[in-house]
Amino acid sequence: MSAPAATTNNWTMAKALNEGMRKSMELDPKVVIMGEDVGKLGGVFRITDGLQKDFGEDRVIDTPLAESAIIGTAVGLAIRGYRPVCEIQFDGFVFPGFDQIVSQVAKFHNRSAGLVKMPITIRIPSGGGIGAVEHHSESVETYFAHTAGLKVVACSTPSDAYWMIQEAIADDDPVIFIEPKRLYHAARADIEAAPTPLYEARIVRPGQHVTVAGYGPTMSTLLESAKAAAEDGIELEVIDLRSVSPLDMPTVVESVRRTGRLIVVHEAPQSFGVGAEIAARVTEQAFYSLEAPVLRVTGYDTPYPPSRLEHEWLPNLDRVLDAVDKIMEY
Amino acid sequence: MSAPAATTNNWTMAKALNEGMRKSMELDPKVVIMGEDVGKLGGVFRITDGLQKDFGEDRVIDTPLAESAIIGTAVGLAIRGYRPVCEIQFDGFVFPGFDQIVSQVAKFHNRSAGLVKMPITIRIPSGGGIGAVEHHSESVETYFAHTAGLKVVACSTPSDAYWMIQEAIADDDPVIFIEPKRLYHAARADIEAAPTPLYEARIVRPGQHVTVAGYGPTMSTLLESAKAAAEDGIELEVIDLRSVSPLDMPTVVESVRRTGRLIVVHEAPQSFGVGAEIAARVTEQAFYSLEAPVLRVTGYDTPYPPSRLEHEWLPNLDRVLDAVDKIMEY
Amino acid sequence: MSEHVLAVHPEPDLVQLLTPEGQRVEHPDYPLDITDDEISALYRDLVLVRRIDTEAIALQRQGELGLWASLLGQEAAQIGSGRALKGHDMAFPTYREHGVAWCRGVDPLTLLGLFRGTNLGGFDPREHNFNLYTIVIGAQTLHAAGYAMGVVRDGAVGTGDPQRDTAVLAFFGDGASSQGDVNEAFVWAGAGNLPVVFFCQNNQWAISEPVTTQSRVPLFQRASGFGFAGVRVDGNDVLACLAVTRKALDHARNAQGPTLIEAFTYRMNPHTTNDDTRRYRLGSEVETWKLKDPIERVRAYLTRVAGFDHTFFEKVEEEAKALAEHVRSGCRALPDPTPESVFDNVHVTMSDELREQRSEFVDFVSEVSA
Amino acid sequence: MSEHVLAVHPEPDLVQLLTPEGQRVEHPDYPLDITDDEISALYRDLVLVRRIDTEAIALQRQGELGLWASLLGQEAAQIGSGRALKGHDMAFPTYREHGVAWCRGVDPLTLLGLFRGTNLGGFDPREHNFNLYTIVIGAQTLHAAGYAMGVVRDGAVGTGDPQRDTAVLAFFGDGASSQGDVNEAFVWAGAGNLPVVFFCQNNQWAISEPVTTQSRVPLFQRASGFGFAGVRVDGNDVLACLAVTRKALDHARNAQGPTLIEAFTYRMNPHTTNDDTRRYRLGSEVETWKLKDPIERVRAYLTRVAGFDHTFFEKVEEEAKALAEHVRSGCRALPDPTPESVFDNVHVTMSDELREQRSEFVDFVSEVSA
Ligand SMILES: Cc1ncc(C[n+]2csc(CCOP(=O)(O)OP(=O)(O)O)c2C)c(N)n1
Ligand SMILES: Cc1ncc(C[n+]2csc(CCOP(=O)(O)OP(=O)(O)O)c2C)c(N)n1
Ligand SMILES: [Mg+2]
Ligand SMILES: [Mg+2]
Repeated sequence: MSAPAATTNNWTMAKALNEGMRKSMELDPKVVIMGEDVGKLGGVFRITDGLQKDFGEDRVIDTPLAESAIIGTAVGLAIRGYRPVCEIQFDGFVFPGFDQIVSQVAKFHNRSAGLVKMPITIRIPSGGGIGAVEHHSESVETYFAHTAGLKVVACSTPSDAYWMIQEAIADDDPVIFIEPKRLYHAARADIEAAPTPLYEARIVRPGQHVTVAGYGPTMSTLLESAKAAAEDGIELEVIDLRSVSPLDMPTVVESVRRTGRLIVVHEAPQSFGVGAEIAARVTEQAFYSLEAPVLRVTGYDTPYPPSRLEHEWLPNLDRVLDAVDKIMEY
Repeated sequence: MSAPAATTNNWTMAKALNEGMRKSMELDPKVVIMGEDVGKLGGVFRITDGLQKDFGEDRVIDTPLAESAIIGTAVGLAIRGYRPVCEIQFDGFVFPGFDQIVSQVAKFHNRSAGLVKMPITIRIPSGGGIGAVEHHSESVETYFAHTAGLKVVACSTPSDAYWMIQEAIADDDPVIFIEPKRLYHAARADIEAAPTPLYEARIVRPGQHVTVAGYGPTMSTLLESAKAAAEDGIELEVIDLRSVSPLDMPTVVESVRRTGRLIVVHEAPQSFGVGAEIAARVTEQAFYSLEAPVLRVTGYDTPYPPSRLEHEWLPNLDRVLDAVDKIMEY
Repeated sequence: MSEHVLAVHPEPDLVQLLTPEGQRVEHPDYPLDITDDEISALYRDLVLVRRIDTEAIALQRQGELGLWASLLGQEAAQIGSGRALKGHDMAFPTYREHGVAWCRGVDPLTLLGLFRGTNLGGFDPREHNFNLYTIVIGAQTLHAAGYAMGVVRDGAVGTGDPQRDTAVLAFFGDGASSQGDVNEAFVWAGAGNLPVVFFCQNNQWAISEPVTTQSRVPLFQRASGFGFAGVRVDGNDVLACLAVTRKALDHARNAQGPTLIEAFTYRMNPHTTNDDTRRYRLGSEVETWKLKDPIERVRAYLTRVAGFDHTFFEKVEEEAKALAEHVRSGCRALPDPTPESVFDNVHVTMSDELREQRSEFVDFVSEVSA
Repeated sequence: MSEHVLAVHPEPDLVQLLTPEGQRVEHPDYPLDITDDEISALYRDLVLVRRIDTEAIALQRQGELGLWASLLGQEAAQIGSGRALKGHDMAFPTYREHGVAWCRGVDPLTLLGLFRGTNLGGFDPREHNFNLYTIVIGAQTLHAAGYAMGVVRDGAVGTGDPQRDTAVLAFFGDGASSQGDVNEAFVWAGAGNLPVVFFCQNNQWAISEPVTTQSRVPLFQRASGFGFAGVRVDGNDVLACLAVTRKALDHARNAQGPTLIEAFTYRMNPHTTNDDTRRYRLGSEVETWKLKDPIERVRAYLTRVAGFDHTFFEKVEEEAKALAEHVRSGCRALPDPTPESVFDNVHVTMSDELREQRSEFVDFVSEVSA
């Protein structure tokens, strides 16, 4: 991994991801990018823009249209010593590749008694809020977090995007890389000079009353909520989990020990979601510190709604503040 | 649905499932069974034994070998007015059909604004403990429970098996039907005269000190544990959840209000599993009643181990009793 | 036989019955018995569905639709195949078969909800025997195979009764041909001798990927290895598409099994309104295909050969205008769904836990908006 | 050319070089340059792998293995194809390719852990260029295609350097031919002109389902629609399997693309030791295939034509006995894994949370056993 040149500040997340992958490709000739439309088009979100031009069709591969094969051939490439980065075009289209991910990618290292590595990164533009049609706004992280052998991370800022994609690619384990698509072009930011370790959470705003934890697409909502709550005198401590699996529980638990209250926020449906796991662990690890049960502000247990309703359905400022009110009443 | 003849008592679970499906097929000519080897062979576990002989190859269909197509064609059959019962040969082989399940089966009714029903039952012989090779001992219920639009149930006794399979097939919604394969031939039992409603939990042993909740394959372990604990003067209240999604929380919460303590047990890996969801909900709904955090006794966050190690890995009597000790110490 | 047919067929591997210049040609395997009036009706279809498409694109630009997948260039493939269907046949579209929907009698407004974001489809596939649009590439081909299994089990093939014998038509694209699901559908159809016709619109592109990314051999050849016939048809020739699909559907209805039809056509517009073709294809390619326009050749035939005059074309133009107005105003009038409707139809029977989420949500929405 | 070859080929659609009666025949497309000594080496392979299989079945009956998937009847397909590989080629087996493993130099004991339940494979595929057994039907064909992509990217095809040019051999069964993954592997191989040979052992059965459940046409025909050649070979003829696979692998190494080989053979035993064939197939079918035994014909050739005498056969028998003893005692001596090893190799870098689970588990196990 390496830091960006001084001139490379003020990037969008899209640009940061692109530059991060470029660095990875420069540093390691075994890194190959593959997926649908990743070549000339640069991906439907242009995240791989220009990479085929610069690294050639052998390293940035427009594949035929089949996700199982995109993942399955990545496994074969990994056995041959490559380090594939697979792009899944949209969250909802990862499922045809699900078998290869959970039964092969996740398990191969273990099945080979640790003799073969699966340094595969699976990038998934994820989540809602962009007014898309069905299957284009899903939050699929929980499926992978529940699968032993995979790691699951989500970036929420350009700087994290830049560093995390490089760390994920450099990781010898398979990483599901969740990219919050609605933040791709949301805001420009400077790139930090060095990365935060990939599997560590980060307190992005300190506060003493309620801990609020999220990742990826919901982080901007959490920061807004913290500002709004502060006006009412309630200080939210906002944690960007960054890694969904493994979870950085020490950071979360330490915070909850101080605040006594935790709200977890994600877009995926509530039931059997990431919030449940965090609630279970925090309750176990900080039982006597909790002033209130862990609350969850999440997608509902319905299919992702038609886009005209997505803003009501998604965790939004109002819903987070409502949960803050509720948790303060305990 | 209908009750078995008086002579049909003392059945194994395998027999009960077979007789249940037979009843469903007799009552509704639209019920068709499909899967790999379900015909002449009667399935690798013989659960469909004799059904093709009696109902014909048109209604008990040996399909080509592809799970995505087994599910995908079931969707088409459902649109045409059929009520398909799909057998997945082993838990680990449901994943090639995952896309059709989560993106089509689960969503079709919703996408059609409620105009088309998807009365599909997907039977999955599940869980470990039979000394099998890899991919034959997985617990996949959480993936489906996290998917809106699906219902997930698990039987643990011959009587439930007999009734629940009929109720699942009769349900107009898609049901993932988890069959604990190691109980298929474990014990014979009488069939009750009438069913317990499909989505209700059942207190299978009352007790006042600790509530222990499980489903499917772990129920026999829980009952054993309750017996053993009773010898030490600790009375476990054992709940068979029966339905994983929806969860019958009123039954669980009512019990926990009395006992103040809950242990959830399942074979699936712990993280992001069913135990997490129950812990989160119980903590939210019975916060002030809890004397201790909800504890989980589950599979570990590893791939299912080679069979020589499965008995240590699986939730077993010792592990449950250990958790009982632990929870009583709070 | 049609009234004006030339004797020679120009390209034996590509079934063509009407040249780009508007000349009727014959193909030995696909005689088409059609009157000029019937051809004029197809012309009307072509023009009207193109107009629906044009309006939808405009509505997308105006922000009334979130997205649109244009059928421009593929009208003949869709009208030809769509008009080959009988009412009781069943069609399984992708997200681009607006022309087929038209043939099935589906009001174009019914299609707009998905693209406007007011619903996820929201109609009953059995009303017009036209399935919901399917976005997950290839998934619908298995639904078609399954539906065809149902048809067989209902005894609705090979009876000789034209009111009863039923065929299924499954649409997919050149890109989709690579998906496991599509090939599994071929396995099922071939092994089960199912009454299903696979209609692949090879429009040369899957978003930015040319068809050569998917296959180095023509797609229609895929069928033979699964045990059924494949045929390539000029997808810009509505008569050829009609004749070839009709024959294949008849085959299916007669219990003679599946067929794969590759309609060789071209996606004249970007993949969707989100796409930018300049990154991956040359304008000159589009220009070449313009010369093969599916409407122009019918118009040429009707004018030069069949002697239709301006009154006919003006009448169609009037109709198109009215239809455009229907689409425009109808789209704007499409009601927004109520927030709480997201909880409807998750299941046939709503669970208590979802009912709770719903009531919390309803309280919350009314609180916020109060 | 071999020393004793008949001129006429009996069945043009099925490549055969050695009849069930032990007569050498020629096939115009597959000349095989082989000495009788080389044939005798193949005989030895066939006998030895059958003995491994016999022993493993016995070990399963004795409770030493949880399961075994017998290769009985498929020895020629596996030895023929396995011996066609060069050391630096790569093979991707299913769960039944014990004969191929043998050809790759894999100690049979290495294969037993999976079936004994002491590991999940547990070897390095690169050690003998033989992948881990893959149980999920068809999955390995995509791994093979991906590996072949790597070979191409490494510049290890079409160089003309025999030490460098590399081919990949992917095994699968007749049942597997229906899986999406296998067909996607065909798409990738065809579109990418990959150096991969697909070797389908059509042993007529997928557990209880006859091959006709999967396809109504011969499986080797599947290839042409994906843009490469398919060939059917007598899977009980080790010479034909060798010749056909050798040619296909050469083709692949020379950057001439993939081939699908259908080895027409028969699964003489139940699917696995768990299976009961009486429910679905006739003993007479098995009897018919016994007449085509892959070993008998080589023995007949060696005895009647090549003049090998009992000393040779006895020597092979001795070797087989020694091997059997190796398998028997080696299997019993396979160490049980330590409980805590379930936490090893979940990841390359163990996470803290897993480390915690591990230490709890270790404490627990020692507590219980204390
Ligand atoms: C399983 C899946 N993967 C990816 C996509 C994204 N996607 C939408 S359309 C498309 C290209 C489809 O090409 P083709 O099948 O030729 O149909 P066309 O759009 O040309 O009509 C892709 C990759 C999807 N919808 N589903
Ligand atoms: C995806 C998947 N589905 C189902 C199975 C269960 N299963 C194991 S072997 C087998 C039959 C395979 O038949 P075939 O491909 O002909 O290989 P053979 O066993 O005859 O060598 C089945 C259905 C599996 N292993 N993987
Ligand atoms: Mg296309
Ligand atoms: Mg077989």
